[in-house]
Amino acid sequence: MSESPTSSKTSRLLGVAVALGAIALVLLAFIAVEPDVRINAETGQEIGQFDAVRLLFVHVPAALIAYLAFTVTTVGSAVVLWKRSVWWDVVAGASAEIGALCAALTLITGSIWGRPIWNTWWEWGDVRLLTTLVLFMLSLGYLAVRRLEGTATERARRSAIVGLLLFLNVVIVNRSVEWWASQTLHQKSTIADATIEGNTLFTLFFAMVVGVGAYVWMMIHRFRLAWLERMSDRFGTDDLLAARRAEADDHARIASAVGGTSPEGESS
Amino acid sequence: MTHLVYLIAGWGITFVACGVYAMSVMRRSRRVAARVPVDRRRWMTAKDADQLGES
Amino acid sequence: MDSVVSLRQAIVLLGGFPALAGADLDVRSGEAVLLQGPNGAGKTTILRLCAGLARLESGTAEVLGVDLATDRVAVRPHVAYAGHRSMLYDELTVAENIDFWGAASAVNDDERWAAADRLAVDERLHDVEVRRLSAGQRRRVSLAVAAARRPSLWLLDEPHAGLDQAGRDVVDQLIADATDAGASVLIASHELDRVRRSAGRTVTVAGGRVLEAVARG
Amino acid sequence: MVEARPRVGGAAQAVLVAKKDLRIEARSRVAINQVVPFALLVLVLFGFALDADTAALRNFAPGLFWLAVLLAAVLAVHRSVSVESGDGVGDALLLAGLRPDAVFVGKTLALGGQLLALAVVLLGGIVVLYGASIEDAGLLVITLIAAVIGIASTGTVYGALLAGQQARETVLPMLLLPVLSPVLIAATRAWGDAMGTVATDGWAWLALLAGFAAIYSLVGAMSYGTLLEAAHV
Repeated sequence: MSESPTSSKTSRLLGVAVALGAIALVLLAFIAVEPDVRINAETGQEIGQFDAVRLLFVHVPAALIAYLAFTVTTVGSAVVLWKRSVWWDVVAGASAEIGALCAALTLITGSIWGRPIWNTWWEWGDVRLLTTLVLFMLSLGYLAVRRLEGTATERARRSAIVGLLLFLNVVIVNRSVEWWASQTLHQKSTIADATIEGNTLFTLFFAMVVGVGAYVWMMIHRFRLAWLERMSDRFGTDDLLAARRAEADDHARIASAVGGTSPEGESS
Repeated sequence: MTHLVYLIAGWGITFVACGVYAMSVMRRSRRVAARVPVDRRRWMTAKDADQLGES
Repeated sequence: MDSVVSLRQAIVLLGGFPALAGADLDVRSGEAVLLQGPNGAGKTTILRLCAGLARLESGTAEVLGVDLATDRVAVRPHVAYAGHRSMLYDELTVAENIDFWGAASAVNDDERWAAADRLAVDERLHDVEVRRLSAGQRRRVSLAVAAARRPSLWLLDEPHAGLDQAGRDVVDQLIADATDAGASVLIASHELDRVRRSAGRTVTVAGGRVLEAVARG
Repeated sequence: MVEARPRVGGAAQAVLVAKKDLRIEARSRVAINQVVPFALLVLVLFGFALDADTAALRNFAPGLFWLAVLLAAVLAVHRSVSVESGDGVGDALLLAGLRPDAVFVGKTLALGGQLLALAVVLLGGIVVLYGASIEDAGLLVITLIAAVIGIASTGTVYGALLAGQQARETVLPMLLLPVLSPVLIAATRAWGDAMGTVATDGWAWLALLAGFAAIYSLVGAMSYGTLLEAAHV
């Protein structure tokens, strides 16, 4: 495979580290971590998540990165409106795309985990589920706004306003569904749970580190792609500008050749 | 191992989705880079940002 | 005399296309200038730039003492821009349009209707919806709306198009009145013979640049 | 060289814009002839979908009502935007020197007024078709007003964002409906209390609606100028 134009020494180094981290994560998650089996003190039955607990090592980092990515988008949008920064506009757009991917993965892996553990693919009573779902839909709206027609400046302003509202919307949605959902099934207790073993906790932490590394690596490439797109637009504009000026020169030459009067024939 | 199908699905979808996304970004960047002069394929500097951006 | 419009190496991009590719133009106060040139030369974009509607990409542009690079909004209340489009609400009547746009730009009642009279907007049309008007009638109404604001700079894009003989005379009179009152007029037109009579100066635009200034001969 | 011009106050400008929009509606009757019938049709279709189960319809009446309002609101927002995308009207609005926040308030008022009228008709609809009964009229009316302000201000913001876009028809619902989901939840709950179908504190939900309306009105007034300038005409 030929080298990607968005690669640099840093990104390659980070890429290798993330790849090794991912392999280590798989080994940790499937070998080092014991299945979650507890004995119910009263009935003496085996309870817990069993091997499904291993899904948390993709689900939790995906959720973390999704929220991290959208926070970056919101911050970037604010800076775009405040300082009219091009750099932050590109960052906000790149981050939202990765955030949307991670939000989707959060929902999918969560659903896959929920089926054996909660015995349902989807749970309407859960605040974080609903908030993440609405966040995912809002991010699709944001990405649609980024694809609208217009100049780079128009696009930057418009999407910055939507990006800024993204965070506000998520807070409002979270508040409303928190009141709405009468109960919550979510694993508030899981991380704080005393029964979580050292290995599990370490693997979860390691998964988050790998996840953040992957986010940064992906951001570098996605940012550079957006930057290349802008450069390509600009060089396209330079060519058009040169052609446009040649058009003016041609016109001036014809005009002087016919003795200073302008060529009426071209008017219509 | 219990829940093997769920585990394969969850981990598989995650890795495949991230891989496909990364590949698509690289492919797009190769296509776009062909339209940008080689000496301008550096990463954005403050000067570039000024030229590209707003008045 | 004061300079009303001053463009230096003005570049305007429309969807990535350089509609203006480094245009220089000066208009003094009280002057009427004709912009001529082929279709797609950039005449309309010059007018839109001066009206504070198009965004200056690079170069400098100063209109009525306002720097368009930093503040496009301040210049807008002081210019009148009349283009190919009517700039009227189709579903409102002539009178309702004149009242709405007059009130929006803080023009009092008398001035609104005086302007309508000056452009010979037929009183029988007052209660007719704009969408039922002919192109010429619409043009008169939109010029009346613009005239009521007593702009310091008129930006007219093909003002004679679609007008009958009487209408054309009304436009010529409007240009004459404006310059008499000390306002400046920038006219983009293909009807060179007609406009040259009103304009003091003719400027040729091509390829997004201003080629030469031809003094009135 | 530019001398100050007498300005009309912001409130007067807002009223001017609102009256203009309502006058255009009075003449074109898009809301009356198309939006209201569409919303009533949605109510009837809900009846079919729920198998005309009277108990279920009465129970779900608040939710179905607000869902119908949201769907109709998308149409009303389209109309509110297309009024300004007439023959060069976008340019004219910029040139007239109206304050952007006043234009925002004016358009929100006009849109809100139409939605309020629509909601009154639909309320009659759910009373007749679903057998809904009103137990707390005060809560019902105040909730209605707060929700309508929230929907109208949000719709005006996102409508302006998409002005002049070909993709407007498809992108607007996708953008607007998730943003309005808290309004759907809160208004449904508050009306559930007002209609006695749900045991909940409707006034707490009303507070959430009022907060939503306040935030979006503020954000809209502040960002409308940027949106108008960034509109791709």
